[in-house]
Amino acid sequence: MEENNNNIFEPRIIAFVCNWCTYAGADLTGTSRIKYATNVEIVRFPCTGRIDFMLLLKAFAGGADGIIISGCHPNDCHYTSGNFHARRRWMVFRDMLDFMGIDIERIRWSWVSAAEGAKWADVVNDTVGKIREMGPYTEYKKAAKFLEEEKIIHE
Amino acid sequence: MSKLSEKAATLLSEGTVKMIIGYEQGTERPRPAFCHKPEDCERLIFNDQCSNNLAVYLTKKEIIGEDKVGVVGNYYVIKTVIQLNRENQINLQNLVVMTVDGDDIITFGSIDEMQQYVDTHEPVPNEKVLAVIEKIDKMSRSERWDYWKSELSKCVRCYACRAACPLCYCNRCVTEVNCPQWIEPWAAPLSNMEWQINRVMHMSGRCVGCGECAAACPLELPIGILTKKMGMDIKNTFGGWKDGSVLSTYNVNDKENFIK
Amino acid sequence: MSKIGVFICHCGENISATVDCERVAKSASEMEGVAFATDYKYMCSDPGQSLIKNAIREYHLDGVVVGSCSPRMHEPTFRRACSEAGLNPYLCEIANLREHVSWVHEKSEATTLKAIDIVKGVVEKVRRNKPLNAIEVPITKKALVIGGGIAGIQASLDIANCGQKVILIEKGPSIGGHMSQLSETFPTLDCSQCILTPRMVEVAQHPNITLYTYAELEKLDGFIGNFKATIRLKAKSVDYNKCTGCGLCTTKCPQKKIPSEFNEGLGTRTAIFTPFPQAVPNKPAIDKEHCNYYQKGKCKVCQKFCPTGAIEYDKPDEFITEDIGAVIVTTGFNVLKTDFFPEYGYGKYKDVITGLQFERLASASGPTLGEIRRPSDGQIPKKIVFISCCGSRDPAKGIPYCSKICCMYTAKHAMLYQHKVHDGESTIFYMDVRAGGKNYEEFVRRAVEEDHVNYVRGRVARVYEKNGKLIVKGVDTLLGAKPVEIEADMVVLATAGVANKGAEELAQKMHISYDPYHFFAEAHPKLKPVETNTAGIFLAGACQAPKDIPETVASASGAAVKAVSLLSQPTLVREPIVAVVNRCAPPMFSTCVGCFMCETICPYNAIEHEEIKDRRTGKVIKTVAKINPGLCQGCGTCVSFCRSKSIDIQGYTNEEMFAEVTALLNK
Amino acid sequence: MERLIIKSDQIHTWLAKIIETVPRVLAPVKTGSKAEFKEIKDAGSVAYDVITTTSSVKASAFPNTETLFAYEKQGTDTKIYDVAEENFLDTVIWRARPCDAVGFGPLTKIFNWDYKDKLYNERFSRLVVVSFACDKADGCCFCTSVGGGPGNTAGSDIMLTKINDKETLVEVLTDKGQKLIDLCKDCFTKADDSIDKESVLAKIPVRFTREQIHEKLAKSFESPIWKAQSERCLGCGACAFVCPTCACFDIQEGAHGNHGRRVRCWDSCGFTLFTQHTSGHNPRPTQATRWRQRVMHKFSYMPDRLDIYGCTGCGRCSRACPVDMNIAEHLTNIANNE
Repeated sequence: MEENNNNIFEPRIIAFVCNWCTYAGADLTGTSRIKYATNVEIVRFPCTGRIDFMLLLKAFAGGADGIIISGCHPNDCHYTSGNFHARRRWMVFRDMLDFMGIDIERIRWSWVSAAEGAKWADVVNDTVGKIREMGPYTEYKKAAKFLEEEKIIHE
Repeated sequence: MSKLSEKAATLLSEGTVKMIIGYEQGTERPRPAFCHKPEDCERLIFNDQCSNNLAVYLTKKEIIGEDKVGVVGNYYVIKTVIQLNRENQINLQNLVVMTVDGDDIITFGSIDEMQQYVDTHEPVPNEKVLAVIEKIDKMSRSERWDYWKSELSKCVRCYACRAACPLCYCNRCVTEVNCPQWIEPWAAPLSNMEWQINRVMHMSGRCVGCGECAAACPLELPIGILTKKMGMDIKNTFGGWKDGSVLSTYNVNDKENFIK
Repeated sequence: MSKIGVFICHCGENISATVDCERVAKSASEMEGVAFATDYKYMCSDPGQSLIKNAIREYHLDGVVVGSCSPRMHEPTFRRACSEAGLNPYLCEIANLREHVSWVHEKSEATTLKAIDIVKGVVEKVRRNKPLNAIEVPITKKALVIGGGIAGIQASLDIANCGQKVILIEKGPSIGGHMSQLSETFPTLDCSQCILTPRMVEVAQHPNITLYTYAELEKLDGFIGNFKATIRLKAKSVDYNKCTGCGLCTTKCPQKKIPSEFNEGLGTRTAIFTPFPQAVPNKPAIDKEHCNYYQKGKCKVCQKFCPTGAIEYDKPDEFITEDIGAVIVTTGFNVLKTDFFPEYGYGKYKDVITGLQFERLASASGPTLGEIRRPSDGQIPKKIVFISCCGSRDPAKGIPYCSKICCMYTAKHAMLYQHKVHDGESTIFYMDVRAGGKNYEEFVRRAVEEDHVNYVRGRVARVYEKNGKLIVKGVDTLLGAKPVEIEADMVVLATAGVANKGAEELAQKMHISYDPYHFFAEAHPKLKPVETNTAGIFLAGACQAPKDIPETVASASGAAVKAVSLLSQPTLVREPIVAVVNRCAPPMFSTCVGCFMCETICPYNAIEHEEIKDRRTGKVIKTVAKINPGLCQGCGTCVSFCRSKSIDIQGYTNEEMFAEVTALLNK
Repeated sequence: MERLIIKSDQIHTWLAKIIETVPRVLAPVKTGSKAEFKEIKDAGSVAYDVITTTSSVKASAFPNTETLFAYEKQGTDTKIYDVAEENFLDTVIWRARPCDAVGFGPLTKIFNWDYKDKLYNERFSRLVVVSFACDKADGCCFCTSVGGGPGNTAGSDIMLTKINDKETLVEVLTDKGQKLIDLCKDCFTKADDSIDKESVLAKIPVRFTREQIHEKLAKSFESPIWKAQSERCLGCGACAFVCPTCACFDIQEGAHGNHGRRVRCWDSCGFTLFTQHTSGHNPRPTQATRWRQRVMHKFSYMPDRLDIYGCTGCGRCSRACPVDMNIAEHLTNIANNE
């Protein structure tokens, strides 16, 4: 579903969130009945420290146009330091992706606490808006579909 | 017989070590040599051309066995030994680490001595590598993507980069994990890139910068640029790192301007 | 081929109003590995759960996906249902269709498609889920109570009376907390000390309670049932084994003009002091900041006079570590000082005081022995103004919440004043009078009707001094915003209840969460009011939010029951969401290469070294990592760090997460 | 077989005509200091001054990664899509070396041993190999020791030999080759019988014979030489991947939800995992056993079973090896091993 009836590009975004802060925050967005865009689908992890960087690349390869990563604010990690380790991992990862020309502007990093239901809605809407403006991540999808590029298959 | 050969032969004949790993003259440039008997040691040489990172053999059980071995390595071998020791991969008791400095053969008595040597003998950075990094840095993002996609599309996944790296000692590499299949095992532009991204992430803060990954690549792909750039970024971001891995430690005050 | 059952809940209309549940169920029935899919109005209801149970039996399901409210809500409910039907509970997962879909999106095609996607992701995960069994770990039968106010006292006594050991630590020199400062308590007007001090003594004498005063939590390691607390015993400079509590030292100490904390600065104390006569323990400690010896290097008067030679200077703080099974945090609260209020003179008018200071004036043991006298000149105020909601319910002041206790204690203050100063005139400026509680409204009515307290609905704009009088300027909103000006002799501010200083650091030490105002956060505002998000740590009293005494005591007893119910179990059964290092066939034994870089990653020191030995020769073949399942809390940081993917985390395995992420995107 | 002469400056014209006519022309193109076979669109882009490319040209018939079939699950049914061979491109391999051309011999035998590999055969049938005889060799070249030579025509459809700066001898070896000649008939003249090709060829000493190796291998299975030679081997797949005759492959599944592809990709007997069993047992547990397998396979098992040797003497593995496992040197040692 890349385009709806109005020909507006509807990006597909996967959100990788920790269970204790952002997942709970997104629950609060729900209990507060704050509306946001439908483009983001949430995957729950125990902690941001658990989020494997390869899963981000897999999301892009699978056709995601954008990614949200969110967890507990510094010092609030349910496991004390998972978010600190994750933060370091992302620092190195971002630099590397950027150097290789992978579009890090399509990855939104955020801290959303269990109390920040409204912030979650903002993060989602903001990211959807930004990715919509950027358009589909065609070049990455194309690279991922290397085998399918060959027109050598008949039924 | 050179001083080096003599020293090595003595270590073997006295029974201090059962094997000496060093360099010998190969087809066009020096290559790794394994001396088991004093007379083998005549082949040993040491010069600026001796670039193989011999530490790669120190984690291979089938090569070093249970016995004490000596290694006559270059700067990067020493640096790698320090890192391997941090990572519990070698038994220093069973290792005699040596290098050649001018006419002298230095035998290291401890990790501290090796560290001191490493701190005071840093080789000049490879200007060519730096120039390529600068060139890539100046590109636009899509140019960078095109550059790497085109370069890494040539990769045939022979894993010479992995095999030549002394710190790629895993019994099972992430590329060999198939539940789930993190990286598709066949050569294809994206899986080739993913392999290199994994390699770099796994090396972050650990890479000693010997450049053997790039030297091993039969296709001359610029993969050494990636590890070098990662090293530079880490130095910029974290101001260097002492204890081995930047990714297994953290600082509460790490910059997080990208997290909004 | 898996046989997953998918159950889509309408949640009444909470989900079905915006999501086409029938269609989600139909799509799910076509997903690979799904053997049965249906939708139902209330899946969490008894018939709903029966529906799941019956389907498990009828279709021999090997996995269940419930599309419903957040897993944080009903995951345990549905897992229990599955378990009752013979399915391993960890083969049941929740697709969050309410909080993450129906409540946040309008009714549309996209909303239903998103619901289908989420269900598909969870189905793919469940297809890979493995049955897991709960982990049993031993429990240290001892509770730690932090804070010796009424909450800590009540919790300690309740636990101790159940036969469990308690360590109570209090950072001040005596237990008792704010309650010991109060004069009389609403709504019964019984003397606070009279009801509190027997309990304090009981704490001191209870064989199951170890009391450490002048003590603070330094560090808390470990996890539920198995905490290790490091406690700092601050040096008191007095050896309590020798001290008899005769009090001679406190009469001899030359430093006599130190503002007394107990009296909220309205009285003085000495440098070696017992905070109040009924203190427990009733032995003095030296306040180093004011002691001549510590500040100037000489004096030692107390040592000279001490008949038992109990004074010991220059003794460093001591640290003790205690194994603890459960922790109750009862660190209480504080009230804002008058200097927080520029409009009321930044605290520079001596006769503008806080409610807590008024308590001391009204207290028989207070600096005025219970007579209401102005701090400035000791005169009895003839006109007194009470201002409620000072700071509270004022987002501009950063305190949007209601401090809850002020309405009642202000009414009490006015009453006490009227009882003590018969010709006095008292006025209360209020926003609303919140008197919810047993006999509370009656109490306020009594203040108005029997004690003729003058209630003015309106806010006070300014208080300023003029000719020795405090001019209180406000409006009476019930009289059409008519300006009111009172020449008062004394003004009492019902300042907002706030979190203690350092609450944030303490929370971080214990890894519990706190709200934006640094009050500690409960695990659930309604259903888990005394639990924190960290298992084994409970909350009671005003460290959570301002509370009155009955509420504090009730929560303390509640937390005590939670702690006791934990400590009274033979072992602790934990969720098996822990990391595991793989094992494989020889000669590799494990894909772990033993680099042990994961050790520094783990916040719980759960990663241990395991030597794999040759069975015949006993020789070590390989040293690999091993996770202590008792220590592991399941954050999974090691999992994504491990280069060779040799660690995985049960319940969130690489295969499961990979499948879920890719399934969301795959066609 | 016809012997023709082409003027050196006409070669360009001829190639241009080939590029214009044939859907795909592969030729060595410079990549850094080395060269690789790549599709060319311009006759000027051929790198003539390199001895060999890093990789062999085998990928033209046996790609590094190729789809075997695709599938799509539809409910309980699975739909299979086969590869449409008719879409494979007719291809001219320009400026192959004799050692490249001869490599298709063993490859073709391997892929037709018992199962006739349709995909390989279809691709191979579309190849026309235009080889250039070697006037230069380097220290890694040893074709003459394995039955080949710098002017060996086996496997080529056309062979060009530069006789002098002006003239190049063109040996038309097959009908396929003839068709290429026909594209540009005017460029060629009949060659004089007196032209001696041998005299311009590179001189490559014979270090051993295949038969010698074959004979030695028969009794060397337990020899310590394997350990001694392979000590420095790192166990990468570079040698196998650049080899013109290595044909080991892996079969993999590229599954994405309800659809996917089955893929064949190169593998190497040098990898530990190549023979690793699920049980944990590895019949070739050390690099020495894997090195032995590599040599045995090419010089013992293949001649025994397929009646062809698995080495063309191109020396690519020696050049590609990060630790200078020089195969000619090792084979010489084996030949001389007592």
